[in-house]
Amino acid sequence: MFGEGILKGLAETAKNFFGSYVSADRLTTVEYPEKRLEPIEAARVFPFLVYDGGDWQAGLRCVACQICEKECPPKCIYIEKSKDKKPDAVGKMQFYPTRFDIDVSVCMSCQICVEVCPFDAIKMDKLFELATDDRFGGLILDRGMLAKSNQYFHGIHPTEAAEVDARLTAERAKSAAKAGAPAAKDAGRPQPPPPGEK
Amino acid sequence: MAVDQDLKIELGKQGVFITTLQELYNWGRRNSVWPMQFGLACCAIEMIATTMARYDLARFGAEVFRPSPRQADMMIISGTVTKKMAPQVVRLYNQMAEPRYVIAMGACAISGGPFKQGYNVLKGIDRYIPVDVHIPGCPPRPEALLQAFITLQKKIDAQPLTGPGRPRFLDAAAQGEFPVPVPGEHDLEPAFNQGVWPLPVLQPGKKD
Amino acid sequence: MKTIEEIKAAIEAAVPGAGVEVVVNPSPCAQHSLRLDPDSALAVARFLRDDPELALDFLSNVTGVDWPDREISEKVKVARTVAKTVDGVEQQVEETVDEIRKRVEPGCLEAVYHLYSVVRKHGPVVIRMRTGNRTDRVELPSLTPVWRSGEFQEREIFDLFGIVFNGHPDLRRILMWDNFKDHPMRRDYVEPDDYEYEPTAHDAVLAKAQAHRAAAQAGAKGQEGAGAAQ
Amino acid sequence: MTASFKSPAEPKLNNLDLAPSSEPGISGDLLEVAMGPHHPSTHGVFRMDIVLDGERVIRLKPVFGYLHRNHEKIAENITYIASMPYTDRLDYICSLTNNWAYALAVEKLVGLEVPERAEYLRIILGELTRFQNHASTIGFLIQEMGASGTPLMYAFREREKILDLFESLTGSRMMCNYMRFGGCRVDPSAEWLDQVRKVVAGLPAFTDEIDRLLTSNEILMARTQGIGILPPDLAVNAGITGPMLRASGVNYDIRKIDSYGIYNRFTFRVPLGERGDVYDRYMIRLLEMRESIRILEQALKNVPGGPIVDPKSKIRGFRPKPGEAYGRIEAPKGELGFYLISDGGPNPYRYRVRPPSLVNLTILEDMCLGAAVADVVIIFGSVDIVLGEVDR
Repeated sequence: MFGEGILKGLAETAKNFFGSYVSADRLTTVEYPEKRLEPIEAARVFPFLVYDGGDWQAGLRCVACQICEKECPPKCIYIEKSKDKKPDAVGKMQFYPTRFDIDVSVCMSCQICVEVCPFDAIKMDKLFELATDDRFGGLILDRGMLAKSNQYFHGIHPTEAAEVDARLTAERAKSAAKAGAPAAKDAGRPQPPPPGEK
Repeated sequence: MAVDQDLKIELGKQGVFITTLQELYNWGRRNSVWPMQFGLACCAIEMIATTMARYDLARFGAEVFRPSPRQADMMIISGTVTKKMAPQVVRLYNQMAEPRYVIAMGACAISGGPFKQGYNVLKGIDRYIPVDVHIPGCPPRPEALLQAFITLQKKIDAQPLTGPGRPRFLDAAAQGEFPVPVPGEHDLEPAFNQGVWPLPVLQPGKKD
Repeated sequence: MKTIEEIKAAIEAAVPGAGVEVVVNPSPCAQHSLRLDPDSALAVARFLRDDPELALDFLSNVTGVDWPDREISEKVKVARTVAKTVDGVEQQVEETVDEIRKRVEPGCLEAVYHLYSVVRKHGPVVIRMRTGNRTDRVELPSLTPVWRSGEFQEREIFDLFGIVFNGHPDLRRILMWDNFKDHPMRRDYVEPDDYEYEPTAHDAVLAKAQAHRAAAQAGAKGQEGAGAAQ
Repeated sequence: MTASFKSPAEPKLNNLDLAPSSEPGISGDLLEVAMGPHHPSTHGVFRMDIVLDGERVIRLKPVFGYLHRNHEKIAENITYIASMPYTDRLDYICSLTNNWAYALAVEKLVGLEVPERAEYLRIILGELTRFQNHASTIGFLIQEMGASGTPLMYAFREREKILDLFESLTGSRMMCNYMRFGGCRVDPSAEWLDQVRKVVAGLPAFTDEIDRLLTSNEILMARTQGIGILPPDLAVNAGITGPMLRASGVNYDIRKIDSYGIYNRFTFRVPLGERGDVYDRYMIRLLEMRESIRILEQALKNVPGGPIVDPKSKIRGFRPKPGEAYGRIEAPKGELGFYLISDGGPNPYRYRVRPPSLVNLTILEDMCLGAAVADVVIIFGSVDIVLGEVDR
């Protein structure tokens, strides 16, 4: 019969229309900003710098090795290395970045900086609400804005953060055993919280 | 004329609602921003996803995507603007009637993004037309577009109807037409519009 | 499928005088290729398509490669006569010295075609052609009359590399606009200078951005100076 | 159509050995229409210069380059791995298959082995990508026919579920950047695989829904049957691949021919069309979605354990030996190939993408000649292109 196919299709739309009153599967709207989707652990938006302890300037894990700057595909990272050294996450004396800028108007959220970082210093953030009308000021994140605590990292990527902490603790123990006495001077350094603590 | 906010709230509790012309006017403008149906690249797919059931841009009064620039209030530059496309984008913007807004969605629209070093990629649409809201991200999540839209609504809300901060269409002296770049033998001419793109003095190599 | 040598032999048997040369590919995938003489390329292409055993009816990929002029420096042993003072007496002595000689290997543009067979389900057979140089002898025969799929891809090569395909039905720029002058995929292409705002630049881009900034500042100063003079 | 309509000279399909016609038979007054680059279809910035005789198309020239982002030039100036996130942005609906094709080409160039588990993951992600691509394509195609929204919304409802899977594995909805040379980046958890099983179990209901909604719809049939016919010999000669080619009845699926990855271990059929019109192309996509579900079900049954990346593979300091390689896969849109030349340096000397979308547009003019102008958008939509890949 001519028109049968159309009727069949209309029945299907009707099923969806009335179904949306009873079935949550057919009513998929999530009313942002009041409600939000369930957070996905692996989600990534822009990079941030992890620091241990309470003071971001003292605890920044980044040692300004500039590997991420070199490997970043769109070259959106700008690092300046310090002249002096300070102890890093495992207690070695290292350089630190005096300047660390990420141009989020260029960043493509590819995560390659995270993969190449040998110090677990740069990780991916989930914050996406960065819309701004300030073209030149609002889109360059400097190291103060990028630095986020290890607790924050635990909050957004718990599994990955726990792995990183375990690795760092092991490394720290190893270097302490190797260095013996000199490690004592790092005893005052703030330790990252144990895995799982928020 | 400014109304005391406390007085207004107090009156509201008593069942008396007062408003100013400005608030009413901006309320109307803010809740009926119709975007232009205009997609450029990857971000356009996220823009389409935003209009679909899960994110539902319609909740903000912006579901009517108009194919014609004459009927649209907002242009979402969703994706890379190439040098070949830039004249057309500027022309479309010129064809839109005031009030008109521009959202630069995604890294490419803001600055050329990951494709910045390409010879045919325009390093940011704000070289030729004024942009109201920038959303970083590659591509931004649909929620990020919604948040940018809310930001734009706030911006509209805050616009006074008179005085120096007033919108362009209430300002007789404001620029309405923006010069359309011409594809030249090696590059677009001019490379950017001096009046629209206030370039900051940048000194890399200096400490912040 | 036949090996690359067998294909070469088959072509030479079918198209007399066809200059075919095997180009060995050292990578593990061993996709060797055949370099064709541009003059007989069209006949060879027709043979490859129509030969019932090869039946390469599907041209998958066409691309250009730019090989710029290369300066090669090599060490050569040269015999020469030098005047030397031996035992207080000036003598002419023959000796060999190492000399570094530089020669310029002329560059060329190359078009690479990847062929498959839909009927026989084999492939790829890679054929390539080289132009005489990179400036004035950049013509190659178009294979679009044999395989339509070359139509846009050869246009793209014309646009981005500047190879002129003789016999192409519609050879215009495809990606860049019509009055564009350069061939941007060539390795010596200089891109337009739009490095006004590069907040995270380093290396080559930083140099360009700095040059741009210096020029802009000089320009601004010049204008100020002119304004003051008036 | 009124009786006074003067039909144009019979549009001749181009002889295979001849150039595409530049001067077709012309009668009556002609109208030149430039459709695009901003036009109300959902395929991005594409332009067609059309010459019309009344309502009939007598000439059509596509104009490209409005999204030419210099992918190849950029890739020749950055390292091999740095191009991986750029491939996401080629065909931005199917980032994972793009990753796969590029990884395959590099694996051929270097000779890397992909571990078993990674092969399974690639197949699962590749087929999920194919499913959501075909679903959105059908949605867009019907949208272009004027069915404002409904099928597209259904398609996107399903697509969101798949994108959630992608996000919880790779971190991003669209730009996954997941595959690595010789394997994959992150090892999925058992929960993730369970999630996939759950979603895949729901997919047949969606294909049935689309089937009931559209397949026997009289309006759809009237608008698509006999429109945009592509003869098989022309299709092969013009290098058409993917669902377009199979809709014309040519049995050529690279998953079967090359059996790259481990496709030869799975049973699936290659659906073939009969007439090669727009309706056939729609049907092929619907049937391929069903076959994708079959592959997914088989693959999800036994995902082996083990490593997910070849231990020889590395990200930093990756320098392949001089040589060249061409690797291709059956992407949802057709044959996606990568041609790489290495000179031993850290950056590829030549990096070329063989875009299925661009080559599939070669015969757009042939399919549109003689069609009404309203059908041009449908024929164009049935080709299924993404501009990011056409112009690169």
